[in-house]
Amino acid sequence: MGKLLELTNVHSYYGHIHALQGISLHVEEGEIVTLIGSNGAGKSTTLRTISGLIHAREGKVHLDGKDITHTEPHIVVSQGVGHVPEGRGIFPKLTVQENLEMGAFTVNDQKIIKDRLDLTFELFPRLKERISQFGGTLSGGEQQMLAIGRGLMQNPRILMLDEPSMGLAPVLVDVIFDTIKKLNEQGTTILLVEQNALMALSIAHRGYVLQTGSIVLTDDAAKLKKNEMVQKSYLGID
Amino acid sequence: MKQFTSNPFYKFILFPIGQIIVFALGASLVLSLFTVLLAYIFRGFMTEFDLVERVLLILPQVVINGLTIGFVYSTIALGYTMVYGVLEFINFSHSEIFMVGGIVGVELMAYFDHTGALQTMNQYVIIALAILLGMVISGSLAVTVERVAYKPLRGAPRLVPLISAIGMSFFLQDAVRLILSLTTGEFNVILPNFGTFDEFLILAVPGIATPLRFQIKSILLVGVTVIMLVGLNYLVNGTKVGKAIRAVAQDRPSASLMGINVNMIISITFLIGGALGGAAGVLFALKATKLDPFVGFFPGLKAFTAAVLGGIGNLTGALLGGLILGLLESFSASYLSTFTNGAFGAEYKDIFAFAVLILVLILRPSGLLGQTVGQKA
Amino acid sequence: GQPPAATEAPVVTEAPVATEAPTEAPVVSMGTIKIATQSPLSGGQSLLGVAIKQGAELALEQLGGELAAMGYDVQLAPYDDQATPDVGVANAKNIVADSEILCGVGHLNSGVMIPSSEEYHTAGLAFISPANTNPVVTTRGYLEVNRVVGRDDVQAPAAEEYAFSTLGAKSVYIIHDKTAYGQGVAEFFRVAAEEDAITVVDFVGTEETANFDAIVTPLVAAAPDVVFFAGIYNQAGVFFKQAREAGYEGTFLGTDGMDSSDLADLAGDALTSGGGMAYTTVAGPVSAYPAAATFATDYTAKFGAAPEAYAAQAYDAMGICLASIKAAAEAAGGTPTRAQVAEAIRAISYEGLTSTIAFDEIGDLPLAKYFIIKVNATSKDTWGSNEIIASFDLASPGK
Amino acid sequence: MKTFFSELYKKANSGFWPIFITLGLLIAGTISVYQSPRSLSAFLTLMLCPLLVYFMKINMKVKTFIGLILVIVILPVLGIRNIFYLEVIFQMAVFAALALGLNIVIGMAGLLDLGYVAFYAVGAYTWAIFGSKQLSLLHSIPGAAPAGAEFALSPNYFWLFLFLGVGLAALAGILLGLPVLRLRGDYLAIVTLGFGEVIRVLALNLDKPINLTNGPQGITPIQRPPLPPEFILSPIRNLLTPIVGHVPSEAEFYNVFFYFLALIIIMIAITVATRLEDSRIGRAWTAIREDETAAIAMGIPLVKMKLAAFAAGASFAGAMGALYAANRTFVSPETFSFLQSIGVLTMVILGGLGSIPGVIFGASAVVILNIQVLQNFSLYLSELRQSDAVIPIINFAWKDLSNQLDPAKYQKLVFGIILVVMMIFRPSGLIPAERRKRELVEDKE
Amino acid sequence: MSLLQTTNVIKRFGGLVAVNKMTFSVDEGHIVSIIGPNGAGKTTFFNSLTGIYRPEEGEIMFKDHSLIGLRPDQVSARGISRTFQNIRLFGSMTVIENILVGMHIRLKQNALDALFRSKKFHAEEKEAEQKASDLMEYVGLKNVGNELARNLPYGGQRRIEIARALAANPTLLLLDEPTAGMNPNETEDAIKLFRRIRDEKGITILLIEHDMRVVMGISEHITVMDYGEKIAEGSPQEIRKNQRVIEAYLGREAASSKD
Ligand SMILES: Nc1ncnc2c1ncn2[C@@H]1O[C@H](COP(=O)(O)OP(=O)(O)OP(=O)(O)O)[C@@H](O)[C@H]1O
Ligand SMILES: Nc1ncnc2c1ncn2[C@@H]1O[C@H](COP(=O)(O)OP(=O)(O)OP(=O)(O)O)[C@@H](O)[C@H]1O
Ligand SMILES: [Mg+2]
Ligand SMILES: [Mg+2]
Repeated sequence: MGKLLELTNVHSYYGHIHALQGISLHVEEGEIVTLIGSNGAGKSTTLRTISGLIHAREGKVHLDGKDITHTEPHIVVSQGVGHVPEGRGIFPKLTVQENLEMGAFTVNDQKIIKDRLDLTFELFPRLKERISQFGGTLSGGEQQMLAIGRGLMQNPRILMLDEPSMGLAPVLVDVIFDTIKKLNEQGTTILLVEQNALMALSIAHRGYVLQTGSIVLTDDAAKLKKNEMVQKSYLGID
Repeated sequence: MKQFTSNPFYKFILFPIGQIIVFALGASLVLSLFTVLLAYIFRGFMTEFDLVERVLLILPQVVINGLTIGFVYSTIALGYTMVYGVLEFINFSHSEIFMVGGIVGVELMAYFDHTGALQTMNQYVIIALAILLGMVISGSLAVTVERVAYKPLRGAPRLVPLISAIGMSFFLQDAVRLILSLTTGEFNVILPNFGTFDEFLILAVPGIATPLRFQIKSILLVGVTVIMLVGLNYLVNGTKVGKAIRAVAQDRPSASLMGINVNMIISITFLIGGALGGAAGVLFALKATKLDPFVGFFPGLKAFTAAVLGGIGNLTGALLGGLILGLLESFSASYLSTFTNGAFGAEYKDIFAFAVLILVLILRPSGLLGQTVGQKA
Repeated sequence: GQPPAATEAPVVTEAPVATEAPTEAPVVSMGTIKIATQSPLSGGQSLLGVAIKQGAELALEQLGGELAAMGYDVQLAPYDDQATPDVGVANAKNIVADSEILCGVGHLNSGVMIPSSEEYHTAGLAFISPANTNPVVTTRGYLEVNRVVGRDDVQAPAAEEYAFSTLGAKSVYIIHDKTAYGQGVAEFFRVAAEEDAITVVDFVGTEETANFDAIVTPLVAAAPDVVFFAGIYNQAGVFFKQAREAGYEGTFLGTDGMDSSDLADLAGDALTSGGGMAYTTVAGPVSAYPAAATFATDYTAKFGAAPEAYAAQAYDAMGICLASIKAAAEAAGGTPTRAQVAEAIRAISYEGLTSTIAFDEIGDLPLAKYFIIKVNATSKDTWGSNEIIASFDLASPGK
Repeated sequence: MKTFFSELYKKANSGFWPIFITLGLLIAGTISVYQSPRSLSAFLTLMLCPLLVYFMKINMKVKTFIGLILVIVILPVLGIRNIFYLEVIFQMAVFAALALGLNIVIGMAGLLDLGYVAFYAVGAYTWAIFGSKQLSLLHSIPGAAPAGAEFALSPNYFWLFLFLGVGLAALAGILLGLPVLRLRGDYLAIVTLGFGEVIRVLALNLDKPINLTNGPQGITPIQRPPLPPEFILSPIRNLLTPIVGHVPSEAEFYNVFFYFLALIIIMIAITVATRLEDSRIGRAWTAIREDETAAIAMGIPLVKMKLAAFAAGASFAGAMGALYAANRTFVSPETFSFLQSIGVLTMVILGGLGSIPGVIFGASAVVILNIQVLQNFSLYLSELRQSDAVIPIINFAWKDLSNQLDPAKYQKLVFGIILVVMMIFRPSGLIPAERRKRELVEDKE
Repeated sequence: MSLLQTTNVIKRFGGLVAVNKMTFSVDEGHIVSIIGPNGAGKTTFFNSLTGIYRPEEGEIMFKDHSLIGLRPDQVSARGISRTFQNIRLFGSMTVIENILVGMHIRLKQNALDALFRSKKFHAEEKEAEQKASDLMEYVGLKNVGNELARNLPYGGQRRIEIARALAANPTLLLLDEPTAGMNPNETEDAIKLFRRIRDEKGITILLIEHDMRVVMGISEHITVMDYGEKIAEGSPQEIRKNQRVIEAYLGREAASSKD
């Protein structure tokens, strides 16, 4: 098991807003790692910096030992990083089917595409019902399913999920977490950002806690779950 | 049936051609019927002549004229619509891209004329070469313009690239004039005379007094544009590049997360739009026989209107919009004077076109074929 | 290969050249005098506009010697009116504010000249137009506005007369370009035609420049004897060609806007087939002016292209400016005022390339030359083969 | 180096320095323009003053005072000395007012209007038709004015028509707005473009069946409102004569008069724009611009608000149109072309969309650039060509410059390049709106 | 007496019946929730209530007046405010401006007041600004009044949306997944906020949520939708035990977990 992904002292900005203030973290091959933290802590920004949607002004991002700090997102993606962004990023005027196909843009193996499509529809039968509806007219939760499905279609080595349970009905939340676990067992590395920290920590191996752009705590998931500060601030357990 | 519709030959050749034919014939028919109906209604008001007879006399020719120019508009409109679709801004310099294509094509023919090849070579080979050159030059020019004047502006407020495009448009007009006039100060480029393009194909239709006359260049023009439209349709709907174009159009960050090289796709879009514009320029030159650096403005404006009429961002819409606009123009310019006994004439044709545009947009706010798939509340 | 400016200018002015100029004394600098030109130097009409500027430039170079000898540094101040009234007026204000400018040559478009000359008039700055034929240019009666060409209200009836008498036309189709010039000419033609009971099949204005199908179709169906085009050659040439292609067989007729060799390149055979093509003009071909032969060669040598229409007129306009300034300077015994120059222009009798020029009390030529030219050319190179089938000296109708 | 300059700037912008520098420049500019009335650089120096006044840290009252002195005293006086400056500042004022109006429509309400000059045309033709002899020429052929035609109204009616122009333009705005309000973004753009063309084509063609606009010939002469009475003028004349070096003529007085009228309209425009901007209406416009659906759900009546924006924007154009017609005593359809609309749009965006000082500055900059800098530059080059000047180093004589490269012919090319370059380096405009400035900083990266 | 009463509301998209015969009421002063699987039609129902969609059939009565056919701004003027599932703030306006926009219909000033800066205008603006900052504090935002709305983190944006909706002084507040994207602690705060809004301001709240802590914690009444139809209705206790709801929506685990 090597370090698949590594961030060293990463600083990212939105204009003059200093969103990441020296983040260092790593994800090893085969792991599920979760980032937790309150609103605005910089979780989404971390994922965006990794996938190249924004570039770090300082520090380095390495994928498999290669420096990808300033690599454009389409190259990062083609190197096996999947990113299901916050806000879903559905193509509103493509149908559900086409949206999913877009997910497999860099995949050439027809068999994988078919398998993944089947998997997606198995997870979210709802999407199959809506297969030729435009993405933009889906309900919020349906869009979330589509975004996750599209991430699956990419067949990435490492899948980064930004709040995948947001807006999903409770039954589906369970399904999502089961799926993440299953994917991981089949060999996909996972970097997970979740507000539902309790569930995230239940399936993750390790976790990082972010506070206003910095990492304040990191440990095994099980231990974090028992950490008093974490319990108090993020799990809602007093 | 389902099997058949997913057959690529049907999907990418038969269907689009069928669509074009339906649009062309449909629009012609509707307008013709409407005009004839009006003529019947107002028949009594004209004492000097029989209005219906007047109308019918030139009707076939009016329709042919309208369709011919309509196809040119359609082809230019595609360039606007493609760029609009992807970058959501009105590429004002597209009319200059169109102009450059035309001028380059004509200059090539003039060069052949100069070397004497014009009279010996097959006329269709010459045209094909001219169109090809026009496409290459215009396509590359469009890509260059994008790189220089629009790319640095990504993420800037929406109207900024619009102004940059206007600046580009001014620049190109004068730059082309500068180049053309370097030697003699002369900047009109004139199509050399060759071949049989001016001649007519005469088709006697039983039941119609005057035979139909199709000018060879009109047939050529329509033929080439149809081929290009079909090609474009395949490219956009049948290939991965097309899919990527659509994705980039809708959400750039998401597209890049799908592994799409956004910059390259934008360049490709400009390349295709520019090439179409260039081809349209050459075909237009065949018709107009003279071009100058300022010739792009009006066709550009019309084409843009056509793109909006059809629903901007929608390729089929651009096609339909162009045809309708061409027909409207032809009908209004040819008939307005007859109907109003000289009080209003051809000079109102643009008003007519705009009036119809406004009417259409009132009834269908996103154009004839544009869909409103907004974000949900 | 230019003749040095001071030698033998092919001009005899009213006051014979200062023969007794002191030869030994070094020329005392008397300051700068500028002569403005205003014409479209950019945009679609710049070909003619540039010709005006260049004609004037050549004249200044060849004829400016006398003023230079008097100690003046004479300069050309070329302005680009972009064929737009607004720009013309703004430039006009700039021109009148430059006190060194004593005279001006311009414009190409009557639509620009008319508002701009309001400024010249208020400022008392004389302008000489080499090209404006719209009557209103002079009928306002301004001292400062002059022209060295004829008028549309003579030219258009002359064209109509030709259509009626020589061609025997019974029906005519009138088309114009929706400019002040084109529409003006077209209206004069229509009035004349109606007086002669010629049927006006249609009276159409169009801004279209490339695709005339929609206009041509009803035209061909109506088959009038004559099509009268009031506009500029680069629109007309395309129109003629398309009309012929569509099967029109009658005669095309036009006015001075047709006067460019480019017309032949544009329209080709269309000019000679069927009923052919003829136009009236106020500025005949250079060959029509014996005095202009060297002008044409000099112009071509300097600018690399043969003179377009109005270049010779601009040359004359500049010549008149120079001569009048000189006359006024001599009369005033120093740098003249604008008013003096304007007066001098009205008083002059000037032997120009195009004719002996003098102005009546509103700035028109009392007798202007009008030509009717039948086009035989089918390409630029043969433009010289056009025939002057009639030329008249017609009096200005006055105010 | 950079820190050196920013230090310098900081220093210059603290304590008494700003007033010092500004006044210094103002006086230097005034004197140099006075001394050499045709020098472009002198005039540009003077025109830098308002910018400086705007940017320097000076007490607001002092700022206003300096600005007013410049605009009300210095410019008109210098304008009488060189009448062309009156034209420049008049055009600046006209276009500033147009830009302010368009800014309401585009900058505040976010409605892209590509046919804005239509409203300008409405205002101009309103007075042109009634303030000229056109009414008695309704049945005559355009161009051939028969003798005996009379002015229909006394020139005093101009004042009434100024308001009528405003009203009619606003009405036209509403008429245009009503059918197209459901349209979003660029659909609206093309419809307004079409509307602009329609108005122009109507002006061009309504010479038949009745001759309302005199077609392409345009309408002239148009009457001007009477100047203030002699007892006001003559002391001014006496005062000015020694200063400007000649007795100011009536024409010059007229130009000053129109300049002041334009100034008044601008003042009104600025007041209206700023006051509307920070009120409930302005906020509603911004909200609509940002997100129509959310705005309407917040209880903002879309139709009413959009119409208000159209009408407010149009009314300034109407006023300026009437003023323009009277100033020029001539109108023709060419003034109201699509390119003119684009020109005004350019001023708005170049100056800074949504920023009131920005659009005024944008309008001024484009006017100066177009009618002065570019013209002057090409005149200068053409002087060089007539002289014996030689470019050193490469030893190139200006005389040998090919005629085809005559710079006078390529003003538009230069203008085009300036537009592109400006957009690349200052996309938010020369003086960005506060809001946009913030936005843009955050958009970077 | 019920504040809002709908009868047989139907909204279709093409062949899809997104809302099917919804008959539903909200009593004044209550907190009422709508839950249901994704795509059940909840948001569509909201949009039908607020005039963004016009239902094909059915009646919507609010304070005994029909809302059918009213535009969204008119509905808003009747006293219904809302937030959006996908946040729809005016991103490049400041936080305080966003809230002021929310006050639009409550302000009395007209164009003339604005132009002449009448006393009334100044007084009203001042009061409005005061009220806006009070509201910001009320929803738990401090010192961000001059930030651009879009620069706030997710949770902050949700709060502005609520403050903006409250600014219109509504009688009924519609919240579409207001706590999505909030962590448990923030959700707790939000719950308290909703209670306070109801208790202190007396505003009736209708809520869509997927977070059962919120739904079960504060609702007096819950309606469950699936495939556009109402499938159950009742108190939190009743709903939690409803077999059909468990199967379609809650899942076994959530149903069994403590609230
Ligand atoms: N597009 C943007 N422009 C400006 N600032 C931004 C932008 N996106 C995020 N920020 C700021 O960056 C910081 C980190 O935001 P980020 O979205 O990474 O937080 P997060 O941990 O994902 O929070 P949440 O749980 O709310 O999603 C916040 O202060 C936020 O306001
Ligand atoms: N404009 C539309 N066109 C077609 N179908 C639509 C449209 N809007 C919504 N739908 C469909 O209607 C159904 C109801 O959507 P709605 O947004 O009301 O669901 P919801 O209950 O709010 O779900 P969620 O909990 O996921 O937000 C969905 O299946 C959706 O795909
Ligand atoms: Mg986040
Ligand atoms: Mg929903």
